[in-house]
Amino acid sequence: MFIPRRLAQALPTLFVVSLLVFFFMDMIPGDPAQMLAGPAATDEEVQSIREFLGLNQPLLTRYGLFLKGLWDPSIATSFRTHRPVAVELAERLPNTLIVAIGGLALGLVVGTVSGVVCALRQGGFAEAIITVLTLTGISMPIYWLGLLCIWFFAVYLGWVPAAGASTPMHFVLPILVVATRPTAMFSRLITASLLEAMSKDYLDTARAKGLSETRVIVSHALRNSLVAAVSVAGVQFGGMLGGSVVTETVFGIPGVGRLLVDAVSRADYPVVQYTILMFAIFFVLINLATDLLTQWLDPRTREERRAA
Amino acid sequence: MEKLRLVRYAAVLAGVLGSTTAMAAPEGVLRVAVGADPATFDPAFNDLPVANAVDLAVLEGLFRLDPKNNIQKNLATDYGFSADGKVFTVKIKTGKKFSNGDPLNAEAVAASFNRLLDEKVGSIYRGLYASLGVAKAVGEDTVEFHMAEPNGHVLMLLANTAASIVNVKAVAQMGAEYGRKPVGSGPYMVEKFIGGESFRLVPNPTYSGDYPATLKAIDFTVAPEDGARMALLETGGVDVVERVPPESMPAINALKTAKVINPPSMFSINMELVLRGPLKDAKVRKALNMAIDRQGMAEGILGGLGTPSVGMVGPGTQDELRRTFPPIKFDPEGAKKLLAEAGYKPGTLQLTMTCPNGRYIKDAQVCQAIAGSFENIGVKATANVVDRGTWSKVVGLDPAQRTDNMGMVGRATAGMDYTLFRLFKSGVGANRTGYSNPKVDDLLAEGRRVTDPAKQKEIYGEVQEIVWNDQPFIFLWYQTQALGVSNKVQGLEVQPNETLVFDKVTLK
Amino acid sequence: MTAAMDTMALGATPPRAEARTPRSRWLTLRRIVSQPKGAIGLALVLGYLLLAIFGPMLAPLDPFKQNFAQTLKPPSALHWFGTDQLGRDVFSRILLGARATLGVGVGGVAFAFLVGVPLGVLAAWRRGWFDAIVMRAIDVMLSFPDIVFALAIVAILGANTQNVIIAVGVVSIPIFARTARAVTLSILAEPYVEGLSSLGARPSRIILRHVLPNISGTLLTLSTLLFASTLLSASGLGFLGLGTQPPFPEWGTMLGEARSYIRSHPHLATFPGLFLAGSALAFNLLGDALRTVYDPTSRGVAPRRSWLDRLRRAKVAPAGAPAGEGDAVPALSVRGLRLAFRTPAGLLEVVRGVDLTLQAGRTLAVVGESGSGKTSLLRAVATLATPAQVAVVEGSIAVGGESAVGLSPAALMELRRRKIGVVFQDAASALNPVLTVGAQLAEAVRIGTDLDAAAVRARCVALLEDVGISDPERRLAMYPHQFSGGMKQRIVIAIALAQDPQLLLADEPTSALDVTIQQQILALLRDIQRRRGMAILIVTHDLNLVARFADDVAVMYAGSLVEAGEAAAVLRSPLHPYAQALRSSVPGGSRRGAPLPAIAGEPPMVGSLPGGCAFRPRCERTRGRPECAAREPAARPVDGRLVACHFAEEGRA
Amino acid sequence: MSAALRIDQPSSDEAVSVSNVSRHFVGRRPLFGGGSAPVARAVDGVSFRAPRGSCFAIVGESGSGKSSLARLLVGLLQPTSGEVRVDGAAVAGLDGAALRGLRRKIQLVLQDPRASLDPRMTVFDTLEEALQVHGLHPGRDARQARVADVMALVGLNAAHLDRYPHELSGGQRQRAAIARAIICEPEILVLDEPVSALDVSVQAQIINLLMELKQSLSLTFIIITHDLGLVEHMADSVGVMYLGRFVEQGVVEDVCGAPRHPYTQSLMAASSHHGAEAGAVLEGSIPSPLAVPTGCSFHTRCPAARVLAARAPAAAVDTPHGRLPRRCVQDQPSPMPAPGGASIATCHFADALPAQPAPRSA
Repeated sequence: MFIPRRLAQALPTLFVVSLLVFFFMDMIPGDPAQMLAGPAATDEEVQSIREFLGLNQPLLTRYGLFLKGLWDPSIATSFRTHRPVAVELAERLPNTLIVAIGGLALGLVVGTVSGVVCALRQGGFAEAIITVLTLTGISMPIYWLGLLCIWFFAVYLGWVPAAGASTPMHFVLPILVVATRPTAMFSRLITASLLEAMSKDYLDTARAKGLSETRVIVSHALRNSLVAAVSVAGVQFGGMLGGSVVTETVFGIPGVGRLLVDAVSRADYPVVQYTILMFAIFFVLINLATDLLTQWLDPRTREERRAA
Repeated sequence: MEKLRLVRYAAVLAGVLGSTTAMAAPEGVLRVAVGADPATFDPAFNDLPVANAVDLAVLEGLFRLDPKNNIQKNLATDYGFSADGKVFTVKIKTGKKFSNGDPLNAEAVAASFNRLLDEKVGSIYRGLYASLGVAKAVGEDTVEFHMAEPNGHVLMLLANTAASIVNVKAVAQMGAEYGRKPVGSGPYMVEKFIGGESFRLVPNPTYSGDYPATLKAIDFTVAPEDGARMALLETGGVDVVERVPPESMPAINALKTAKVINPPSMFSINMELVLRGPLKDAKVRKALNMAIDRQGMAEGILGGLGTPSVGMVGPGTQDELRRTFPPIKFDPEGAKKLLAEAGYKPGTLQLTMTCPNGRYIKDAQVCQAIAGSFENIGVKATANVVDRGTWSKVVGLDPAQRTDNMGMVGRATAGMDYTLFRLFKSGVGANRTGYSNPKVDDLLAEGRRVTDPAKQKEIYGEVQEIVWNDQPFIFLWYQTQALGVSNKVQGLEVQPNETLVFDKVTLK
Repeated sequence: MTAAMDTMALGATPPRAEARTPRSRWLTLRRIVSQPKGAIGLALVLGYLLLAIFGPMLAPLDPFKQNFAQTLKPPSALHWFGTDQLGRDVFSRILLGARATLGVGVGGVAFAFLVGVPLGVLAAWRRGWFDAIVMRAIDVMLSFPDIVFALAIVAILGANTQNVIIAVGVVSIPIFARTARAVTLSILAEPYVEGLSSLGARPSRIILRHVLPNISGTLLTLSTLLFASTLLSASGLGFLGLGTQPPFPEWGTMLGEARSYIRSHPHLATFPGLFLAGSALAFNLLGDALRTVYDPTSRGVAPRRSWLDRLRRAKVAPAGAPAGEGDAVPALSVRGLRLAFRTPAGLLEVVRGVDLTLQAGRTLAVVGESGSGKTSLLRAVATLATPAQVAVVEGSIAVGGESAVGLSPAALMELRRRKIGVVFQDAASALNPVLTVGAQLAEAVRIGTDLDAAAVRARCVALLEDVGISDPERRLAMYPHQFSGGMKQRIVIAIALAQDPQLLLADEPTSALDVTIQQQILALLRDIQRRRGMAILIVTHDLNLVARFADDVAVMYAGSLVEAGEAAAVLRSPLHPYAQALRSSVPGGSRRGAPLPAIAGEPPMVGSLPGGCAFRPRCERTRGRPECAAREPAARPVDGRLVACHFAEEGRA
Repeated sequence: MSAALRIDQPSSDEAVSVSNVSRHFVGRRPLFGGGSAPVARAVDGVSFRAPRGSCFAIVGESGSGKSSLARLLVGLLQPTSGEVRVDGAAVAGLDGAALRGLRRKIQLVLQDPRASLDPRMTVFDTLEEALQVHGLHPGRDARQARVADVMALVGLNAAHLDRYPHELSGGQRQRAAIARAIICEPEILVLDEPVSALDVSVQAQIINLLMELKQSLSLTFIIITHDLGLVEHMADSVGVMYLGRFVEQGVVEDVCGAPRHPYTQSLMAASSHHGAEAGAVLEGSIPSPLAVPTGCSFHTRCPAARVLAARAPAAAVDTPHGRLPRRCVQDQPSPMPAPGGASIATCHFADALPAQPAPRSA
């Protein structure tokens, strides 16, 4: 009941997104036909390519085709490769997801551990170190960090390959680098929510039962902090999909982000449009998943949903 | 016809030499890191040197270019124009097969060309090849091109990889996937293609010809980020990297295992002026040209990856027709004087320029440097470094609509006629400077018609001289390529149009 | 790249508006600077701002002067940070770039602020369709990855500084709008806004004079954090070739341009990188510090115990042999207990020498007003006073003859498990909202035993039945929020009873409940006490409750017991003036409509007690009596109870 | 005293008159699966009158709807049906200046003085703002003078003027809140739990202050509270609220002294000094206003109903709450005036039950 309702609610959003994606694309300077034809092409040549790409059709007709392409992938093809965009995306999505999910999972684990340490060692040396590291983590431009890491781990130490995505080892460095931000976020978040939870009576209830401090933290305080962490994880995951635009370029990973950047720079409209639309659908799904997970973790929200 | 025969002789000779060196069985895997991500290998759509290299290895054309851009016969055995110059006939080798076993006969060749010229296919090269008219197969081994208009440069066109022979039947079957695994008759074939990541060539077992595969496989890795790509070579992850940025050359040369090679490039980088307002004044154009320290920039910014221009077209563009001139002197004082003569006091002339970002070697920096050079002679200059889409839009505008004064464009020309005609003939669509000179117009029209090489040389020599002196561009330099090549690799050659040639590559 | 999203994530649960307001801006500043990160962050931010203002003037060389003979030179005496690809002085360019870089950040945040905050505030105020449209628009904007969104904007508008500002600004609009909406909603739900509406204040006045100042702290924090992420977003655009325009230097673009020199000429990327990361760090630090100041949830951090403090252990009397007052060991025996809060200013005494004895089967009520120290006393007895926050300065606590002070963690757990049960004031917060009642109860049952699952379950069911919850099997699988307040309190009691404690501690167990529910809970406690014979220590401010529930009462004032004895006797004829006043000031007891015999003045603040008798300033009996000011009265037996008043006898009716 | 019973004819003598006022909150209808939107009957057909200078108390547990009723009185909520008249004028339909004029007459004092004062404004700012809103005492000097006067009235001194709410003690804050309420010279104060957040020793001070102000400023009070002691001390008339309705209303002496409705009886028992032992403990808790029980809404918890059912088993039915008289379960009771007394109880058996004198120790 809940899932279909949420999906139905997302439809208007996605419709507006599709409008924006489609019509904004037309505003981006750079005529795809011109770019394909090259700088030495004559106007007539450009015109004939434009004709071929269907760019001369009225805007609304093209929008209609764009929507039709959503369930008929064969007409939604890239200007450059002529392959269905769906095929192009399907080929590259796994790489993007591996990095995003890997980075998120690593960030969650490391962030949670360091967050707990911070909360338990307030004012201590460990907290100072972790605070400095996490703040530095979110203050570094990710591409700079990535390039430094490539230099250090791949070239200087030779531990991992420098670029590409052909073996699992190729993903080690990207995941490590991509994980810095979620690690920092989760660490800070867990610390904050743990400290908040520390003042809650139910921890005292748990202590009064005779539980050890560790169990009090892990099974009572942390569990509640995770509720907050889940919603942040959703946002983070979305952010990492967007961030793939940069990280995939740095690490030479053939993913959706790089596909998008390449397509933007070459005015490959269909690829850009469907990729962004896919991102939007992802965001909606992530939000849904986040909500479901939150409900699973926090029964209070379940009731609210049911009552609403 | 007579002159061409000379070329043909040279080609045959080269072919014989080529075939003698490649008798050994294929051996070793060559690993190449490339910066660009090829979208398709279909020659009708491919616009990347990397994909040209693949096409050169996987497909065959009637003719091909050697590493010095000399035209050689490939499938063709003989050719010639009809007396009226309206039909161009090519005889081809017999018994050739595509890698999927389909016969490569005259019919297949004609089909391939007719596909390229088919409006419905939408090839980006249709305009370039439009003069070929219609291709017809006559028997098994003869193809006739019924020309739409006379073209004395047809060999140049046919030697381009865009004119490679594709298996039209396979195209019909595979659709867009053909672009990934083209079915050709070349020494190699594409074994796998992982979009954006890598692709691999392996020997084509059905190949029969002069350039048999020498390698068991060629592995390409796509690494767009310069640092990451260089790291691949330094860590021994690949044997060849293309597009070595100048700043990385010392590091690679310092390696024990690899060196940088610097083959020449036909890429000619210029600031193409919009001939309007102050820039209509030849003195101003001259002054601007004199304000540029080409050598200094080529050393300082390009790290040596550029040679100051000595003519409009770059080396390797039909060298037999090319003329060079004394380099333009760097003379800021003289430039100031010229400007004063033209009536511009320091600070009164304002110019804006449009430059791409990341399309040519250090383009953004060069642009800033040029703006700085203009400032030095008292011209206020604004360098608009823009993204690729904006850049292509601006430099593709009709001169009347442009709001800037010049744009940086690099051109790897497809021959004299193609380049000069399009850039300098009055009113032609690609003439974005607004250049118009009746004399040049006449010469270009004539040059297109004549087939006699001597006459061509005379005509194009004159055009080049007029253009060089008129200075519709701020001529900058010819790019120099830089590739990092492992010491293991031998026999790697690179065409001036940046196409890697794997014909004779072996690994130690 | 995703920093904007991150900040939003944190803003997603908007911190409740600051309840405690700084007295002045200076206080805010002092609070920021008192944190190391705040001090460092503020200093760095100021440094960067100075750099942005004066940087261009300080540049030693012309930042645009090209010199092809001097390209890519490493740092030297002339070029401190070396030269770039065009032979320009990197140091000068960095100085000049400060303005552009921070300008992009300031511009982007200002843009997002100016668009987002009014939208969010209006959406919260107007609700209805306007709110729906704004929220939907935000949904749409959030459906795009922010870097992609920014990229599209720059691509459409063209890459230059102004458009980069717009792009990074636009992507931050949803965050500002959402946060502003959320905090505005929470402010609008505040009773004082309701009060203003009922006063007849216009909406514009409420928004401008009340809502905006109150959400300013949150928005300031958000702006500061977003500033850092905006800088990084802008530099990401620069990396993708869509940043600000050369040749004018901006750190992000400089870093992006220099990235291929990272190995051959490290100085080129390092300096702009460091400055950029440094500025992001500075604003993150400051934002963090601001968050601590403005967000109450992140405050309340325990003051750190110094090393010295740890060495200086409290002098705690050994529980030793319990005072032999009766033959049985009392369930609770507190002797000379002094407790103090650890504050930055030092120890602050809240319990100043309390003696209590509670025998099994009896109920002792500790009565007092807020700040009297009664809750601190109860928490100390419950062993729940955190050593980092509360120090046992002196005295002893013995539960069932066993000392409850200075125990090892293991011994402490054992004591809590076997002997003590605690019932809290707010049952809603005493239960973990995300665990089922069954899980929480089972945990209490299982700890320290080796019962199997079935036995644990059986015991849980029995406990729920004990506290009068019907259908216990089904209720075990339910979550706390599915119960009413009274039911929750019953569950808390069941948890407290899980290990058959000898001593049940109850901190205002009914004051959050309705009168009829209070009755139920008290009857239940009474009933359980009868069945189990345990001792109950109850802390309350409700004299009615004491009268009907307690056997003994101890009246607490300013950390001391002023009168203690049998409840009936003390309530009938209190001797201490405070106890007397308490009893007579309850409405309903005296003549209708007539003025109540009120106690003058306010309860004293901990830490600023008057000399002598703490009740002296509010006491009628003290007039003209120097003893009261000279000496604090000790508790002494009067009429079968303990009274701490020099003139206790005057209280006899 | 009989004024409380004249609930039909409005009179200009009345500061507040409430006729059959209801306020329903409609929840959101489920998007799928149909069904009607849940309706919460927060206030359901309440009528009372408060003559000038009197004090009317509304008593109830949390969830009884008494806070909604308070907000209806001051116009923060609009009634779903029925009419609220303040000083003879209907509150509904007013806007602009007329509404502000009305609002000057009736002011709200809230339970938690900390939350009812803007934390970012000093006491002076808060008080001055009230004057500014209504354009009273124009000129800063005049406003300062007025603020000083009111401060004196509520027992605060000039030193408190520049303080922020958090720098005041609980009692001082409530004094400041009262000062803000009276500064515009209202006629009616609606006091929502005015002392329940305060310390016991301070409660008496505030109660005394309120009573003094009521006298000296001729105010009419509407007190919302759960504290029957406070009701007995301050109020003239009282309405006992349960699930949005008055189950018993009338003069305080009668309602508190001899409660007729079982719920009032239970409340009285619960708040006395020895109730736990003496009176029966009321079972269960108040049902959700989303699902008001049929018949008499109190039947699910009514101790008297059980006794009656046992007495007359024939007229009883079985319910999840035990065996109860059929009438209690099925028929909504109508208000029953006390014979000769001055109270109305909404109970089928109000007359069948002995009016229990409150076991209150005086």
